[in-house]
Amino acid sequence: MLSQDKRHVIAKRIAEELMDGQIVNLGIGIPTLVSEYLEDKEVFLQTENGLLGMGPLATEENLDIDLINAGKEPVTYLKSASFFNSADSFGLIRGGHVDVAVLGILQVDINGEIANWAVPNQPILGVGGAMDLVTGAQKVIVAATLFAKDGTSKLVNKLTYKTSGIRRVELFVSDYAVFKFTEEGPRVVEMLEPISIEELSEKVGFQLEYLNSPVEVN
Amino acid sequence: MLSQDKRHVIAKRIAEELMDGQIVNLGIGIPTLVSEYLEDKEVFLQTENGLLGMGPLATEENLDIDLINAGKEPVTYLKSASFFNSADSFGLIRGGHVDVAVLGILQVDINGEIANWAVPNQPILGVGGAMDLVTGAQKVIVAATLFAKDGTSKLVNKLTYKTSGIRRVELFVSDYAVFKFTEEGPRVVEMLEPISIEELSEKVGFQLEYLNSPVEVN
Amino acid sequence: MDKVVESHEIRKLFKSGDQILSGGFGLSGTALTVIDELLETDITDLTVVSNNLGDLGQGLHKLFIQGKIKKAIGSFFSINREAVIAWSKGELEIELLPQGTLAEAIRCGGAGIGGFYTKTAVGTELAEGKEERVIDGERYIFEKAIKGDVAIIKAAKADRLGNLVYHTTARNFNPMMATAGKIVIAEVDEIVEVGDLDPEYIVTPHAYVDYVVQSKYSKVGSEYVESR
Amino acid sequence: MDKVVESHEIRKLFKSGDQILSGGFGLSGTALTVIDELLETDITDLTVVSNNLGDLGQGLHKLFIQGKIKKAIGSFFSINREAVIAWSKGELEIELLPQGTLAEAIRCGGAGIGGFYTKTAVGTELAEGKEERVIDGERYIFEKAIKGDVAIIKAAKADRLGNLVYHTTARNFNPMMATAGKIVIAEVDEIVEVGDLDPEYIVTPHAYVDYVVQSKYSKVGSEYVESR
Repeated sequence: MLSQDKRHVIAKRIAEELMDGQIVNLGIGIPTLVSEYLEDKEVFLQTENGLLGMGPLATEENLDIDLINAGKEPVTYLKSASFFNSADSFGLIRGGHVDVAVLGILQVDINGEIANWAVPNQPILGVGGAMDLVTGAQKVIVAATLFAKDGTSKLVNKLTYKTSGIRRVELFVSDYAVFKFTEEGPRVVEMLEPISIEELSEKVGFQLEYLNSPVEVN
Repeated sequence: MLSQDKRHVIAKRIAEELMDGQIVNLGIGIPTLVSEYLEDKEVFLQTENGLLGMGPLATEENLDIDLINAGKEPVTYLKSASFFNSADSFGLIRGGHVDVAVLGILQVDINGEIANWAVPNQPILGVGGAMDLVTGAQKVIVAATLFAKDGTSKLVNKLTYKTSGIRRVELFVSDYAVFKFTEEGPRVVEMLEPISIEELSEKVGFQLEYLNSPVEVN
Repeated sequence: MDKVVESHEIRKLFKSGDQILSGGFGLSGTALTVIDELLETDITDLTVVSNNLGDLGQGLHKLFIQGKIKKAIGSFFSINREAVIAWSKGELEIELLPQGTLAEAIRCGGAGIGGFYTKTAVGTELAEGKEERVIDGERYIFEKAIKGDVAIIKAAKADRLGNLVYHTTARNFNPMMATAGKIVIAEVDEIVEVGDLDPEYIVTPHAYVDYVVQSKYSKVGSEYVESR
Repeated sequence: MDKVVESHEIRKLFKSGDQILSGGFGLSGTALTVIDELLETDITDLTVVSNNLGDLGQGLHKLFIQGKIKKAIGSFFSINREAVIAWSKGELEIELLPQGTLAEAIRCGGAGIGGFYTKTAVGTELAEGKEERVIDGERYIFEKAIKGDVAIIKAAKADRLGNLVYHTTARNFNPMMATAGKIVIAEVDEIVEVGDLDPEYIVTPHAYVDYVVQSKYSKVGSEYVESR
């Protein structure tokens, strides 16, 4: 699969996890693509710079460069929307009023702790709302291709990159499989590639287990 | 002077201290009367339950019982007004954005520390915004008749009633005199009754001094 | 999605021992209909967080008179004569906070802030037993955030999704309380369609609101009268 | 009273070494005209508190390029490539805070709150050296309030008294910053008469605003263009 296709597979699978009525924050990167797969679900997108009820990206016709998402892309808003200041926006996030945050990651460890803000060997000069979202959202779903460009697994025994916080995320949707983090470690909920769990375990570098009985890939 | 007249003398004198453009909070009792003597000064009255730009008390014609002041009296609002929630209202107060708070008192000591919330020998079950105003306003002017009904002075060496906070007020306008609190103690700025400072000192119980040269009462 | 429910349906959301956050200053901005429904339940031992305990036999005052309140957390109970008497007899617990501290503590409760340092009340009886800290040369005391099991909010208008706008000083504690309750019930004078409220002017976004109830009260002269 | 001034008049309000609070997220909600005026002064050694340091050669980015900024306090400087380079060379101090912590700290600065406990960043590198405290079984870190010498705000409309309303996500940090500057300058797209703004919808009351300046920028397609 091409890299772009993998990103869409992940985004589509995450969209399935979202439910009517939920307040959802989509991070930059793959998470942003999730909005393309919501279909007729009534999900309310929050953006941390002060909007609940974000609509699709703006077009040339309805462009207003004051109106942007957290990735600084011009967006639109729905008729149910409301605007608020940054302190109130992070009150919403940190106070537990965002039902689901979908975030990109660099690494996630077997306990579900993630690293998603500090790129290794580069000056660390940006954190944005990443830590607030990890800390505050009721449920955190992380999105990433399972392997970095150099082939190393992003699902790791122990983070080697800087942690985004002590909170453990609930779900990791990768291009190969969907992992749920349980008290006993990550469990494969579903395979997204036609590959056996043994093969995948070998690529990741440790033994993976299914949460329940295996689900076949169509 | 009748008690009611004294209250008006105090209120009128305090009104003279207020200046165009100031944000002012008037407490319950004598302070409320100050608004009757503002004449054409552009003073903006704040009420801690969430309004800046309070107008006169409501009449039967324009009554809206949702719209009240901190004393729970129906009021009106001016065209420059704005409404806000209680947290923001006390942010305004505690953050030092109210220029002058005019407050009633039970006692003020020679350093300018006041007691104005807990009535002695009664259950203490109300504090309201008193302590926030004492703490936060840029300038605090206190208003009271100089002597209680039993003849004891409200200007005291040391508070016997419960303090409202460590902040020292700037000015005490009583029916007899206006006191300014300096590093050296209270100083009479102006006499409001035709009485000598010696006579007043005797009534108060300790020696009073003028801030500058005596000002004669007209 | 439609969060509008009949007022009697909210009875089941409460349980004995709950901590209730109730908006209102005097009676302005109080969810009178919701409180009336609460009177129809057999729940008891409530802790109520509110500036005062209602007034003139209405609102929380009714709830107190019916013996449903075990403890009150607020800033001004002096006007609630019966409450003062109950307190003297040891029949009512009272926790008194400066009004600004109360408002801020509730805001923190809703915003994931554990506690804060305020200048207000330093050196007073209300600071007794509270941690003091000097920050940049000024004295502050520590106050913990306040949350509730159920928040009962009064707003002017709600859309069916629960976006809220308020009316004048009836706003008071309501917007903060709407953020700090596990369950949030908004009583409103008017229910409108989604899209009827201007996104720039919504004070409480729908994310905070679980149920919307039409108020049965209206203002008649100087009284709130049950009229619907 | 009329707080409206010509933009050049605000130059005298700044001095070298000041801590400046600047609203804006990217360039949305940034006082571009005020920053241009600041470029005309010889002040230097500024500490700037802002989410980021402008963008695309506009706003705070200009100020940084001119060498007027000694230190930046904010949440996201990764996009400011020149700033990252300057930081690596030790020519720019940077203090990085999570975006929510930054917003809350400024709000506290304006509201007389000395500091607060947040859950965000517990256990991370950004919590190093910060006091940790357990409240009700959860871990929090202490953050101090942030204030400024001058706050430069961008709003959509001001009345002549300084009441402000904002436009969509250009609101962002501006309302908090308006409360936390000793001097507050509001740049606006439109100046209206007192009474033209609805009291229910004013976001920043005039009490916070000292000067109002007409913006010289307008939005043309995907750019902010100096046009007046």
